[in-house]
Amino acid sequence: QANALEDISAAGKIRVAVPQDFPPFGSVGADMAPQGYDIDMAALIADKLGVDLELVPVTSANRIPYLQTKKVDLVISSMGKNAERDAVIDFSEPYAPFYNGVFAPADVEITEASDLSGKIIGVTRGSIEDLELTEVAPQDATLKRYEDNNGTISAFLSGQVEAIATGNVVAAALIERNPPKLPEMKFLIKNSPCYIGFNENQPELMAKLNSIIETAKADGDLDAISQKWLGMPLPADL
Amino acid sequence: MSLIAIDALKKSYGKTEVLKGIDLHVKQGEVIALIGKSGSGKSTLLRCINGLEQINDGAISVAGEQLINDELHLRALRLKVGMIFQQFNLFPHKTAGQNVMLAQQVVKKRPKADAVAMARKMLDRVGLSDKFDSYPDQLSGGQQQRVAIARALAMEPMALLCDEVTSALDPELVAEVLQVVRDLAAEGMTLVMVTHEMAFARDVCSRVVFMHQGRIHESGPPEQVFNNPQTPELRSFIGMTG
Amino acid sequence: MSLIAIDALKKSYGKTEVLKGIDLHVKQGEVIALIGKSGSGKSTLLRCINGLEQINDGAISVAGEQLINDELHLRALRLKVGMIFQQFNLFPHKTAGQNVMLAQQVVKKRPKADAVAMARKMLDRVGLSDKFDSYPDQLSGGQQQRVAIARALAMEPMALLCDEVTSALDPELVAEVLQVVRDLAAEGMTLVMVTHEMAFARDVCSRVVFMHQGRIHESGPPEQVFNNPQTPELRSFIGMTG
Amino acid sequence: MSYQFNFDWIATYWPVFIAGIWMTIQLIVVGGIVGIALGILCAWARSEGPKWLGFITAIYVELIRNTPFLIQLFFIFYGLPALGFRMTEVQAAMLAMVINLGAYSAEIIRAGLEATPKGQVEAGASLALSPLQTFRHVVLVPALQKIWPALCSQVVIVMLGSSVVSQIAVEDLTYAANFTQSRSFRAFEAYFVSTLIYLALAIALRFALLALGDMIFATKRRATR
Amino acid sequence: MSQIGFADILWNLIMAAGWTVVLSLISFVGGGLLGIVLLFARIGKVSWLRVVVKIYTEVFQGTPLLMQLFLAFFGLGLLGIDVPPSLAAGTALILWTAAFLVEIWRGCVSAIAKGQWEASASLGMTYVEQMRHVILPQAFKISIPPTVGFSVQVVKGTALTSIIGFVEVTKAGTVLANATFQPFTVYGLVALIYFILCYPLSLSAKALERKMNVTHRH
Ligand SMILES: Nc1ncnc2c1ncn2[C@@H]1O[C@H](COP(=O)(O)OP(=O)(O)OP(=O)(O)O)[C@@H](O)[C@H]1O
Ligand SMILES: Nc1ncnc2c1ncn2[C@@H]1O[C@H](COP(=O)(O)OP(=O)(O)OP(=O)(O)O)[C@@H](O)[C@H]1O
Ligand SMILES: [Mg+2]
Ligand SMILES: [Mg+2]
Repeated sequence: QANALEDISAAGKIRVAVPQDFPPFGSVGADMAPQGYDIDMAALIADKLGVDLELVPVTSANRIPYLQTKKVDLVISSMGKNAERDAVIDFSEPYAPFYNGVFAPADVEITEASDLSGKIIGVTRGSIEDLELTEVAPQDATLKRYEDNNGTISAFLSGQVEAIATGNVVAAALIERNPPKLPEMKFLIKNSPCYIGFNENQPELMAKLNSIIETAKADGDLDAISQKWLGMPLPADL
Repeated sequence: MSLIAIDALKKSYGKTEVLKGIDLHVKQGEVIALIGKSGSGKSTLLRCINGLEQINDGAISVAGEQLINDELHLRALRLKVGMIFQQFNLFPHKTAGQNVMLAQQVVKKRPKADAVAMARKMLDRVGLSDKFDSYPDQLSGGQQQRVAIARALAMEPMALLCDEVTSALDPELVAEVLQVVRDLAAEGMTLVMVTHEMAFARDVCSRVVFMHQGRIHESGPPEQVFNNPQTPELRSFIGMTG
Repeated sequence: MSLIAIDALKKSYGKTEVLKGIDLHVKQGEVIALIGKSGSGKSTLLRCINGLEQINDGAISVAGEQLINDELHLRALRLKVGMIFQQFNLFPHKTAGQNVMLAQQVVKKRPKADAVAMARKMLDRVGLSDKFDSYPDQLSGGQQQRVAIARALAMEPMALLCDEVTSALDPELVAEVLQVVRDLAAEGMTLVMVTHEMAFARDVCSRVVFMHQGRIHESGPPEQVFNNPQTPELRSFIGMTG
Repeated sequence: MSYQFNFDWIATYWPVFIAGIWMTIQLIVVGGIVGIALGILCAWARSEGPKWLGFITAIYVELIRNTPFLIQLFFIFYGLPALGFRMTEVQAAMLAMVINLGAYSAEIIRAGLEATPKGQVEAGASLALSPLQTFRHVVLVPALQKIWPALCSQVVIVMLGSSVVSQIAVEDLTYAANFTQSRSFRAFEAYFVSTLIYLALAIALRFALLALGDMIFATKRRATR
Repeated sequence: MSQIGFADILWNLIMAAGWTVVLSLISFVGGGLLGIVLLFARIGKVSWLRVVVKIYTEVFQGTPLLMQLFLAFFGLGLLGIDVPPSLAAGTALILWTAAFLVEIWRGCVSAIAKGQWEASASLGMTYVEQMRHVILPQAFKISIPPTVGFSVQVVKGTALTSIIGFVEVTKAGTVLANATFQPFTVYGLVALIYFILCYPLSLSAKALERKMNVTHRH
């Protein structure tokens, strides 16, 4: 098994899968360049490794295949951790908070999972929300799984679904842009912080990433990123 | 009164005038042969009578009713005069019987049983009672043309227009079709037909009309037209076709 | 020795035997007419001699060499016998001149200047020296067929095979092509031709071969074949085509 | 190559594939039937209908033929609600397929109509059939028969093109592959299997359509009897 | 995420359309070159090669381009090749385009009258010489209208590369629709861009076809 960390150093370049459909973690500006929490995080890692950064936009559905097929070295795309995923890839320490929940306009009455009965909920295929909601949603709730967050959000905005499951900060970013439909948090599905994903059996890489994250937490770098994109300090329990 | 009355009929395609003023009255039971050189306007005249071409000037009336070019009048006209084409124009996706039945059912709204009975009767009349379920491409040219005649007859028209109904046939099949036309004439059907079969015209027709350059150049009973042509054009035409 | 020697030739398409044992020897300078009803196998015989069809049995040799079905032998054979088709088969994307030059350059590797000179000479020979730069679709059928003859001649074959070279032509164009063939015969070219022009065959040929149902039924000099046919089939064939 | 192929996931996810195949079949049956019907209407409008209708049809046909199906789908699903037209994703997918096939089949059918000998129309007219009756009883069937193979190919193309409807969360065969790979992380295997299924569907669909044509246009069979 | 105005949308879409054009050109040129090679195999004398190419065309015409893109994207990666979306998109589109062009061109070759083969054979030309001097030049001419017509399908086919993450005009459209909340405008513009790219191709294919039917001259 090759040493991924050495390969990265040798290449002088790290390829990182980031979202571009998932504000505030990753989205595009007027110039279509990616920006957001995950992008800053990727830049931080590259900086600490002393290599160049190559951003590869991915979707929730295809980011793991990207990693498995070695199209990228790391996935920094607000990815949550679960057992299934842990079986095929490895995770670092968490680098960002993420609370996902069900969101809907004010006039839709939902307070807990059982209220989803008979409703149509949009979710991004392959995301943690998808996996979790599939577990907790009642039998007669309809989950519409979209290819990427663009699809999920567009479906919500165009009224094709009544509610969506996504992260609280994602919803917040959405509200900030003053959309035609205002999502409000109905209930929390899971507290599922974001982890960096990478291929298995790379102890050197894992150690290096974890130490970078530790340092960044300690010296306030991560807090700055959090302030910048989430508008709040990094939670202490992360 | 004439069954078909054509007065000062003119017809142009674009700038070329093809019919330059035709007057022709056909009485009930008359059998008229239109003869003339290729391009003289014979087909065009028939097509005008059937409303397949819009006329530019003059008038056509059938059974006292004026030909007016809207759908309703055209349909009424076409119920009175049937037309048979050189190329048969049977519907290839329908059997002989269905070919004969179609217009009866669709236009005349006859119940199916009646249409079948009529189709059998008409196919019988043209000697094809055993071909009811054959498709056109299973029939010889002569048989196809006889089905086409049966199809027109089933609409019970007052007159039939025939445009060179034997020209597309192999020589050995011409006779069977001419026999059917001969029978129709004998039964008193009003017929206007374009033909190159001079012997047949002489034999069957009550009047022969010779067209030349878009005009009726000469006309009369067959004996007179064939034995005693008045104009050099007709003389040369008759000499030509022998 | 015969230029073309055909012995016990058999040819089938699938299960139907089209040539059922043909023996035919053609000497240098002979002009042979193949006649017979449609489907009797005349075209097939020519196509076998030119190697366009694989034979099933028997042997064909040209100028002493056996016809063997591989590309090298076929090519050698085709350099010895040229073929002219009913449908001319000129190359539509090339001018008359280029049509005549192409095979010379490609097959015989003649330098361009020589090929041009030869093309001019051959087009001149068929009376088309002014059509060097015309494309086939700018030529009449008769002219096209003469270009096809020039094209074959430019390869300097020992014999020419002609399959109904005038059948696709309008009547008024037949004569010009036949005149070219007549000239070739007079100049001593060995010719095997399928033709329906009986008068021409009688006039020009040294031998007439009558084919019937895949066999040579009768053959001999034209006077004998046409004036004194031995078999009822040939008699009926000659009577038929007048 | 270090990658190990693994098809264990089929045991878990085959029901998703069955559901996906069924959805794809439903889509193409509805899209095919309604699409061809629309194609016939448009072909009529362009060759015999009133001028203005022919003109509108021409614009419709060219617009559809010169833009990608995916964009048509997005436009219908995400764009139309902005104008107040809302439909489920399955309805949107079916509508997009109908509109798409309608435009292509209109051109194909029109070619068939134009190849109809003029004499057929005249024979219809001289039997006092109205233009519409002539179209319906005389012209249409032989025209369809002539272009049936081309029409079959187009239906197969639309069926294969329907693989993008999973983009709007229609749970078709491609969705099954996407869903499976997002759970099992066996992307290559999932797509490979669904590609094979599509190939089988395409072959079966073509076969079925051609057989259907032989059945509808029975004359052909009888003629060669 | 600052305000994105109409001008920004339009500008970004036009920039992305550049990729659509580039990708179309790559597919068409690459597919054309591969198509020519495969054409020779398809109409050549080696029967197993003919069968292989026939199967190739059946498979690529009988499966969705989308699936071919996915497989190129994830399959090539498995072979240890580093596959950016552009490479996967190019590969799949070239293979797909070639499959269609081979069949179009084969149809053109077989449309050349049998007499042309026979006439050139009887002049002693070999198979290759016949192809080179007689058959292909004629087939080439009649192949132009359907080939131009097919290029429209190629341009439209590039839209599917958005699904594997290649940022051409469709992908830019989905991102922008999401960022601006104006799907109607954005997808309308995207459709318009495709129309502007494709319609001239459609028109010229039709015009070429008409011209060819009027005169089939050199
Ligand atoms: N649709 C048309 N458009 C333009 N000119 C036409 C059309 N139909 C017929 N013509 C011209 O009208 C003239 C008369 O044609 P018509 O078919 O009536 O002659 P005809 O006497 O029936 O000849 P034929 O014996 O060859 O059938 C011809 O010069 C013909 O070229
Ligand atoms: N490629 C083929 N496949 C099957 N049968 C064929 C083929 N070519 C010719 N035949 C059959 O072989 C027989 C002889 O045909 P051929 O063309 O040699 O006749 P022909 O004497 O030249 O007739 P014609 O005067 O009509 O040209 C015919 O019955 C024909 O149907
Ligand atoms: Mg006429
Ligand atoms: Mg022959």
